[in-house]
Amino acid sequence: MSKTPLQFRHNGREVAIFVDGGTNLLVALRELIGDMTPKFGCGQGGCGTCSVLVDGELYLSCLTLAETVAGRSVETLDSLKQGPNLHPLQRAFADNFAAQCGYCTPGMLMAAKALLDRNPQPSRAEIVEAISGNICRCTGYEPIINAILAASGGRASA
Amino acid sequence: MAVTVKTFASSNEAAAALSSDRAARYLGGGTLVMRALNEGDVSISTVVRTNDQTLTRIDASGPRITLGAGVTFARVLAERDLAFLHAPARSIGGPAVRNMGTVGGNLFAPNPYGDFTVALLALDATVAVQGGFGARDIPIEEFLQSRERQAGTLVLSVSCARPASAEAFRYRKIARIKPKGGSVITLAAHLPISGGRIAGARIALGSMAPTQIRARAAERALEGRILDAATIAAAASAASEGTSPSDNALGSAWYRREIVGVHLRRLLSGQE
Amino acid sequence: MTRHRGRGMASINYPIGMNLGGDPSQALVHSNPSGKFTVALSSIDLGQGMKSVTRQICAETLGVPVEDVYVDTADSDTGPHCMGSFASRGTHRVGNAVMAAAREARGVMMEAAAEELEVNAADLETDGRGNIHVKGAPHRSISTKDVAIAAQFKQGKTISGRGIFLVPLSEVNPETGEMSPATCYAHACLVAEVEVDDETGEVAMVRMDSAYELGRALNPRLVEQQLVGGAWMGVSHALYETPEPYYPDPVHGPRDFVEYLMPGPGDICPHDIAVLERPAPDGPFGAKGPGEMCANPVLPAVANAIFNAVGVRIDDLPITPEKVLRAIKAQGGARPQARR
Amino acid sequence: MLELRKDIFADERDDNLKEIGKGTQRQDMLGHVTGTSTYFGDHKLQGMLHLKVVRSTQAHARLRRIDTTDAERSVGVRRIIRGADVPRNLNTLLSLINFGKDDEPSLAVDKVRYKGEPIVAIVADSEREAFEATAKVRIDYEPLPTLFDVEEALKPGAPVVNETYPKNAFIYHDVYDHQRLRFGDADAALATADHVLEQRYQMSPIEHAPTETNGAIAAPDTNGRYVVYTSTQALFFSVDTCAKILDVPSNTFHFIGGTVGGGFGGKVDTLTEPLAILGAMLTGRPVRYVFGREEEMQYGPPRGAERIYIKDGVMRDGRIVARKIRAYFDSGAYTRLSSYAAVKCAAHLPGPYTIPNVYGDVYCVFTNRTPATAMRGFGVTAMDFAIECQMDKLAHLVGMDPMEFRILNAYRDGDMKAHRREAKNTALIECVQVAAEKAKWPIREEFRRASSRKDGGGSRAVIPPTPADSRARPAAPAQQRTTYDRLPPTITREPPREPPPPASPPSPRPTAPSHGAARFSSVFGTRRR
Repeated sequence: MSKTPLQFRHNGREVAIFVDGGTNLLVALRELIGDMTPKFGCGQGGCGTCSVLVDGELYLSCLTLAETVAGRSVETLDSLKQGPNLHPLQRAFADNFAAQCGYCTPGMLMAAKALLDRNPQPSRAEIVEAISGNICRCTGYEPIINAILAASGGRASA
Repeated sequence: MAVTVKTFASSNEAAAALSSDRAARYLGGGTLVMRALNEGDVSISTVVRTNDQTLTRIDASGPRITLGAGVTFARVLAERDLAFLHAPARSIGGPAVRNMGTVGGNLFAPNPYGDFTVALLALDATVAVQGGFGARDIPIEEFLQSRERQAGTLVLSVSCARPASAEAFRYRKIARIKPKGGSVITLAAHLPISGGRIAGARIALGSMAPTQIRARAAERALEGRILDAATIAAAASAASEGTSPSDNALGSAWYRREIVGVHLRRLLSGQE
Repeated sequence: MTRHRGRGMASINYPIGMNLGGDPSQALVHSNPSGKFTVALSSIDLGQGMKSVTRQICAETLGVPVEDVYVDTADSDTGPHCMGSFASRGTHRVGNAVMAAAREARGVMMEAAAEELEVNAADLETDGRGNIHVKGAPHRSISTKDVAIAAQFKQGKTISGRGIFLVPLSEVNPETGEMSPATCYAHACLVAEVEVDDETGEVAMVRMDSAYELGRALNPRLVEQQLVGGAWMGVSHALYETPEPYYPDPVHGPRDFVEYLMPGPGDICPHDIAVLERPAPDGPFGAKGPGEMCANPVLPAVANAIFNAVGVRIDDLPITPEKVLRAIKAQGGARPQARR
Repeated sequence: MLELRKDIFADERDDNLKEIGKGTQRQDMLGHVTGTSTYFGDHKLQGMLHLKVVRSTQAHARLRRIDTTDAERSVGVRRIIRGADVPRNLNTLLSLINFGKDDEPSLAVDKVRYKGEPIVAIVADSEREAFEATAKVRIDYEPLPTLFDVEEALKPGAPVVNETYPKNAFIYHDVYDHQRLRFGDADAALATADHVLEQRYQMSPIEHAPTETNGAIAAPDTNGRYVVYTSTQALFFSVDTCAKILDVPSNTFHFIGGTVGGGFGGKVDTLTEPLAILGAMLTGRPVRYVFGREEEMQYGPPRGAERIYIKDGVMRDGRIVARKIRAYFDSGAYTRLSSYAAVKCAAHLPGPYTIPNVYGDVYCVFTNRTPATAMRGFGVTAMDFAIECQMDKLAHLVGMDPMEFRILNAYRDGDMKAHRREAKNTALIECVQVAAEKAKWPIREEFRRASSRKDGGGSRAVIPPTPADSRARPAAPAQQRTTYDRLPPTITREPPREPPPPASPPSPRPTAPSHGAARFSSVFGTRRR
């Protein structure tokens, strides 16, 4: 089976791997690079648990053919924490108890980061829109919305 | 057998590869093809893609706009000159799907997807395709009617005339889930006004037939008339005529027929 | 077009633990030589907060700060038997097992401290900050760390404890159904307000007000997580979810998260919650279990609110726009009931 | 948004605790927000193989032939697993607590009973290669008549879904095709009630839809053991189920789990672990078996549908005097846990109310759909829906405020419950009062003053005379083995039964209802006197 070489920037670090034809970015990140922060939730584009940033834009890694990120920059949740310090979004998710089972959390945080990178002070409606591709089965979304509001300096609506 | 990925510099070569291999599928934004691969669709063994820049070009400067097939919904939304297409673009997926999904791919998306195409159908768009025998333009309605047979062709772009005013083009997707939900029905209306009367009405519907279709009876009820309450009522009551919706997980055929007129009336009269 | 508002309510109770009992759980608690404690369980944290709530129960029982306790789930080689994380049994059953184990470990810890301080263990108390001192004489004190070191290296004692909690299995009388299904019950009452579109049958949630009685809110933040998320799931079950939209005809089952309907972040409504605590005599610190029952009152409250709004009864879940619209048409239009 | 009403029941609590009652941060929160919490799928093992199953395309069919010849030759295939390879290819989950009979194969052998039932498992080097091989398995089905409706399934002559239960119903106490609850004389009380209301309720199935799908990774370990990373909600339940199916001692396995991406009841059934372990046993390599999302949604077990009929008698002053319930749990093709939920459901009757005459029959019925399992509120959610919609209708019928109607009928400390145990530690009335207050829903003073701790017991503590039913004909013999089971039959012992209670003296047959009594029946679509 022939493998295709692939180089890209993973959380600021150059990586080079060989992928099988048809390998998606989620599999490449988890199984070939060992970054387990993006999760498999559906493989269909419906849940957002595998969300990552590709050149700063929110992507579903399960629907991204790995070789299409050649030469590009991929950021996962693993990039958020700077040393021992949590990113303000991580801190806000924790403070607002915005995670229960935690499985959607990496994707939610990346969707939230994609929003705040572009729009540092979003409205509640903009936050709702920004996380609309991410399924959470535990929290009822309210604490997640409040966490993102808090991280952006807004006041939680509760 | 692993999947073979073939990447070409030009759309011509990609089209040739596509038309010569029954097990080949063209990879646009990935939302259809990668999903199929993830779910174990072994009928796909070749993935064809191209880096051809023409496929990602947007020409929105003039009265007629052209969108390369590889243009994403996020790029449509970023383009101020494409404001009339922002509502349909925003109704697709969540932000990640809009960053990935393309105008060309949407033409192939089955129910309950394919909402952007509903807008393009109401705008009488033309689809430029590259087949085994060269490039040609197909009216979108014809393209959709023969969509099953288009699998081996490569869509290059879609183009349509810009509506004369914001009022002239309206779009609404009815979904159970907000803000991101699959279409129960999708409606788009292009109502050019000439001398105060509607001239060239186009009403397009999604999820009201196996593919996106035009509501011709409703168009006839609008044609040549002033957009007043009586005209709107007439169009609304004709909305389901000629449709053949199906039952699916999002709603039944009965329900779709019942509400399509209600939503057309609300759309045309500017109600929530 | 008219949109009608209506309010409905429902009140419920819910049995805690596996029906009929007979569902044991065990816990092991031990200290390392630095006086930090590990709770070994084979119970599962599915998001409900199993690790966190047992950690607090253990810390409270031992009399040490919560930071000094770590809960380890779930490893069949190191964790003792647990029936599983279901049937609202986590807080009640596992919590009790942890409490029993922590009590035993505390007994050893106090004995070891007593030996170091040369007093009677019965005269000692914990300050909850990592120290043990003589009652009424806080200066005669020793840290749990020093106790652990002494126990391990000097006294040769293991500061550890085992716990099990079992509600004995009840039999069921085949003729009358006489049985002991549960030892305690949680309670709730919820008011839902909805808005119903009488031309499309669409139902939008406006707000919810609720009161939940849970025995004891061991951790109010975790309780809030369950109640907010659980009520969301209740709305979802009431109005949206089904893998068989045309049940009993098994056709058109959803295949993905677009077809399987659950309320999105744009569909949620404000929810104002009151928590009541009537301790269960056999609950750990009186706790029952909020995780399952929180969704249940929402379904009927929403159905009853729809009746109040437009006068139709939908007795068939989920209450889809189609069912509402069919009923409104059959009735000849919306018939709003007296506003509540 | 969340308010603690410490003023209520304050005298029953000690609120001076150090850790209990504090909103301490979750132990797992740091892991969650940094993406470092480890779920089963986050274990990466060297040389891991992938398992996929071939699922039935038919809801009910005999399997004439299963041809894996082409699949075996498919690139990357390491092992094809068929029913005959499963050491004990028949199990029922609750056999671990001696409840019910083994009725479900891990891989179907001679018959499939629901669409999506696993028939063949394929272990291959990659997921793609496993998928390719599954497409090459040829199965010759002989379609059988299908059953999808619980009441149709119970009719004489209905096709048999699951031969272990030839009447398409779980057998309780070796005798009945339903679990009974009998308390007082519901029929007599209905006959004297001012109003009788009979209604039908239906709950559809529900999918748990956890964001993490079901799955397991099994790998050979030292000393002939296997390490298993799993999403199970019930670790030892899964260990013991695997030990039984694979016919090895339970300490063959080292199960590791505990951090699970949502469960809601959908990760109890131990569907992926046995095949993943068997794959590892047969190949000597780590094997991963994870449900895809469509598999999870359609063939992962849902909460089963329930159909409920309620017939209530209520007096003009709002007192409910009788409640008669018939409920059907749609278990799908196999038992899993629905049988147990039906008992829990019977125990839940008549809801949190004190009603002097209660009658319940709860059935667990087999149909040709995906086997159902537990879910948040198991056995109770649908019944609460039915009861509380019914309560709203009854309040409407007698012209009472629904909050006040609940308080009037609420159970209180000291009352006798229908399952013949005293109500204690009740708090329904207080919940209604507080919810009314929060929602600014006015209720009258006498109802605001009511208390769960007052006015219960006394005459409400009495077990009423209960007429005995004529005893049903005993059902089919208790033990049925099928061709799946290679072991000699073992007798499953039900807990010993108490003898039926002596028949109470028959209560005098009530006279005709008083004038003006309205009787509604949505069930039969008639309105009768």
